[in-house]
Amino acid sequence: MAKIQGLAQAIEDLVHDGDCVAMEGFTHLIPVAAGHEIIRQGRKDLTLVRLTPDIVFDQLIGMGCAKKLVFGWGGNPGVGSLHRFRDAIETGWPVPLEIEEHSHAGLTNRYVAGASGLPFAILRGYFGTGLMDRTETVKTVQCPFTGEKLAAVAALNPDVTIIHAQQADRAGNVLMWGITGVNKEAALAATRVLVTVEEIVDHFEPRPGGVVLPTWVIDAVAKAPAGAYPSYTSGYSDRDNAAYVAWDAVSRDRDTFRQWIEEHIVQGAPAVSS
Amino acid sequence: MAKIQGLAQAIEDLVHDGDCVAMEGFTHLIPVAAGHEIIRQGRKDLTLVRLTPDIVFDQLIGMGCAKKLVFGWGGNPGVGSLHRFRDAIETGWPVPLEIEEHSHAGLTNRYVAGASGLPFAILRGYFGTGLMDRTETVKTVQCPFTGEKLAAVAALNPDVTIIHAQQADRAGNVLMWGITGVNKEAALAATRVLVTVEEIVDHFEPRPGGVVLPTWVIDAVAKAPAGAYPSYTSGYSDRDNAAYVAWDAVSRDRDTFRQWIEEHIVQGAPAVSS
Amino acid sequence: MSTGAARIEQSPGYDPDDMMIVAAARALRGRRVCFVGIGLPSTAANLARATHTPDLVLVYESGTIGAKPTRLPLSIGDGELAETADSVVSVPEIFNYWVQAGRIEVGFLSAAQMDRYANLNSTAIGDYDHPSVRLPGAGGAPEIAASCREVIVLIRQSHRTFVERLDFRTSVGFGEGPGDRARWGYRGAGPTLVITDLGLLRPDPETCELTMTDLHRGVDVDRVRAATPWDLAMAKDLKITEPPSAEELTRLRALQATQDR
Amino acid sequence: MSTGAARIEQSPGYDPDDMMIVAAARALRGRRVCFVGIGLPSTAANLARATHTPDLVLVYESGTIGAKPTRLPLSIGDGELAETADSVVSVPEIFNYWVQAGRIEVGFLSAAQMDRYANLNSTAIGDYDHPSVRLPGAGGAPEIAASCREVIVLIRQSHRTFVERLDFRTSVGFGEGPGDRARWGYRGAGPTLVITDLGLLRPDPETCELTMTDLHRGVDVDRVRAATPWDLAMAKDLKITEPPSAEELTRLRALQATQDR
Repeated sequence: MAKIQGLAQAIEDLVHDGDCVAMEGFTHLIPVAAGHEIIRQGRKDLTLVRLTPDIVFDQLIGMGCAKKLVFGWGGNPGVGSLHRFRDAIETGWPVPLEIEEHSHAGLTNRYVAGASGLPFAILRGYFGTGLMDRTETVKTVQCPFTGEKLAAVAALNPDVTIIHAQQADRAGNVLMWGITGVNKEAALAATRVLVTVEEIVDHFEPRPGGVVLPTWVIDAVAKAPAGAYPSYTSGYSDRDNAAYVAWDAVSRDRDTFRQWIEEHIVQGAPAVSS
Repeated sequence: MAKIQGLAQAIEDLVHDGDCVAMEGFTHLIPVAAGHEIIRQGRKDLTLVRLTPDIVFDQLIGMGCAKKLVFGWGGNPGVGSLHRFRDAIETGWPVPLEIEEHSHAGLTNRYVAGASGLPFAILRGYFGTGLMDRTETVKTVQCPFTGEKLAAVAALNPDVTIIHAQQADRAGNVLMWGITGVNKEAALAATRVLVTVEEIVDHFEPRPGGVVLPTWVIDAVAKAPAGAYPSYTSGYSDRDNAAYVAWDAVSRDRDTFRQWIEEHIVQGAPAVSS
Repeated sequence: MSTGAARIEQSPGYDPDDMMIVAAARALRGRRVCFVGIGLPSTAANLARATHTPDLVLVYESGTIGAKPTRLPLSIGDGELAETADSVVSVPEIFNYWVQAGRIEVGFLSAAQMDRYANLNSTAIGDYDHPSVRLPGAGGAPEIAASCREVIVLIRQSHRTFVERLDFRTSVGFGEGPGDRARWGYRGAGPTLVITDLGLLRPDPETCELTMTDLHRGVDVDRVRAATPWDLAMAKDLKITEPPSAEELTRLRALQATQDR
Repeated sequence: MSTGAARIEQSPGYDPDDMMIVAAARALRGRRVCFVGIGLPSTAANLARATHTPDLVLVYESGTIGAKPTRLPLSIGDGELAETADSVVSVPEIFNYWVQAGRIEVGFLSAAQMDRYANLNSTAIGDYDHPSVRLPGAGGAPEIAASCREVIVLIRQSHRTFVERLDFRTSVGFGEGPGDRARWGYRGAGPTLVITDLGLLRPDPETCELTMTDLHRGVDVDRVRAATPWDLAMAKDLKITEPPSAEELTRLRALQATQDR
């Protein structure tokens, strides 16, 4: 059953140095506030996982929280590069960053296998690409019926998955709607689950497209209004596109970046970028 | 793009002697009216597929439409045996019935593989059961990462899948809600898809739990109000439990059964059993 | 069928089915998540909700998670379940994400035949290709047996149901004994409790063979032995089941009455 | 960025990006289902909807099927897409049931590098372990390349982008030539059209090597050869692309204006 906690306490309880931490959110419901709390608490040696690492991952990487990144596409969506991500890979600053990269379908199916209690999943993909040789969690299986060869990806079971959602009720059940991406699978694959929510309500209204995660598969719920900012939360807030554009300039320079983090995240000023 | 057709025409166009025909509906949205039309049109040598064959499958089997049944659990839910199903397996009446049986999870994953364009799916199951030796679409694969052995089931791609749903719009998009079981997967796995619906509407209202199948994966939509009777269609009609109970007596005796079919299905009297 | 009326004449006010249901409901005390089929298991799980474990999460194979039915459902896909559930998911999701992943604490099974290792037959009596009785088949049983963290079997105890050798093994208990479940890759503990009309059986921790641990009130060892074709292991400290309490029976009758609505 | 204002000074009223978008939109005429990324593909697909193919079904990787955006989305997961879609499904479902199963007729790809068999690199420039430029990576590209029934590549033509040898092969065109796609088990036809700022290329039916089949108006063969590091195959009946029509440009400007809202 989910505990309803403060975000700082929840991160302290659930995220430890060295953990494998998935923070999902496919362009929507991105757990930015939780990422900032991880930076504030100075976690180290994390293996960070996300299909589409964007600004908050750039921040975590730039602050040296991660020793490894498991990902599919790392960019500032609609803007360009992630400069801290690039700096870490290209020059090892501030700490070397090991990478394990997948196609989106491959990493998605790693979560699916993890959520399903299976050791692997199969897909048509990877053959002919350079990813096959670079990624140890991709291998080959043969269909026992047709003899065809298919790609196999190893199950991914993060130590902790963090997602953002619109609402929790007082029992700790969680409701999200809109684009929910791979949030359910990432949560069900994990050993521990933290959900940040915009709001805690007495009762859920049934919603078209609503996805409910029951409290008994969640460890902690923490209220984090605007917790996906500068991304959006359908029904609560819009994407601040200017903040994405502004991040490009902030993140290009190491000192500007550190100063921004100090000011907006460490000092606890509101984590808004413009 | 789905044609909106009369049910008789749709069955004539899409269901041919010898076809593999999946008719799904997990205790809800069962395409009974479509099954009756198949009986009226006298289809033969069908391979019928369903997780939970119930009364309408008993009727199809008893009328000799099927040469083979692929299934998971064949019974009159909440009542007892399917007597025509039993008679066909135990004595070969009216024609011998080949069976291929699975666990629900196994047959479900055959559809999932079919819908995913994969030749097989994997699951934890079958080992230790007698099903493994009796079912050729179950084999073993080894995990290339852990060495574990898992069950593999062959993809199922029916020639045609028939499902029942609440609504279609005039473009042939389909909306269902409530318990949708394996309907989406069965439809997406098939070469051809027929959906019977309670109602054709101008526009869908967004529904909590609503599942939309777009028109471009459907071949035909046919209006069949109360088309799941005596089962239920959430939002339209309740289950007629008395009809399930009554079926037990009707189906025990071959002559009574044939007379009932003649009267209620062949002669086109409303297909109600009590 | 007006069960209440028929049963009230029976001394002491309950019949063997009632005892089985009440014993099953008691076994759910304090449990969190339970996978439910129609019939006795559904009644037992809802009785547990109505008595000591109101927050018990009921998961039905049709995809309804956290169903809170106000009447006993007619089928595992009863509309009442969907309407009262926390979440309704697809059947692939139920099996892959919820059952197989080991999220279900207790699953119920029943069968036509059971052997001493709690392996079950719900497929056929007689030869598979020419059965004397063709049963409904596996359904969700193999996965419940494989992956629920524990399984409770509800079965009447007689020479018809308790057999030396199954005609067909539809779902597994402990196979041929220790180690089989691990070899198959099954993560659930298997049948930790068998509830019959005569008493309760549990697997021996060493041999996995079913051992009679409790007798229902009024049942003696001779009757149990007579109902069992093999030399049934008996616990040294054989307990007596508490008969259904007045409250349990009242709640049970109220539940059963909802089915006649 | 006010694209309209900057471009209007350019004779003849459109720039190479406009030409690429218009050519891509034209290639969607009469198509049914298209998988769309952000940037030129999204603009092209929405231009096709706004002109000749209003019923074109747009599928975005975020799970939105049949999105009908009234403004150009800012990301593939823009709320506008979810709100206007026929159906919003999970990312696992998009990849497994919709892309991999071959339900998408046309998918768009872009890349930093392309070779003569239309294999693409969007991973890294330079050595993989010590790249001079680390690019975003694969994302959905490998599956689009593998399983969409056809792929259209949008890429500028220069010695930087057209390369003899990719630094990394992120997604496949035709591998090393005929037979490779079949050997990998990929069911899509691969890149049937490459749209550049200079013209159109299509794979040779025999060799799979990209062949220049159309030049944009004002581009000559020498310019194309100079932009391509290998001895580029040229179609015998080289065609000239029709420049964007007034209507196409008007609709395109109207679409682009929605992004400034």
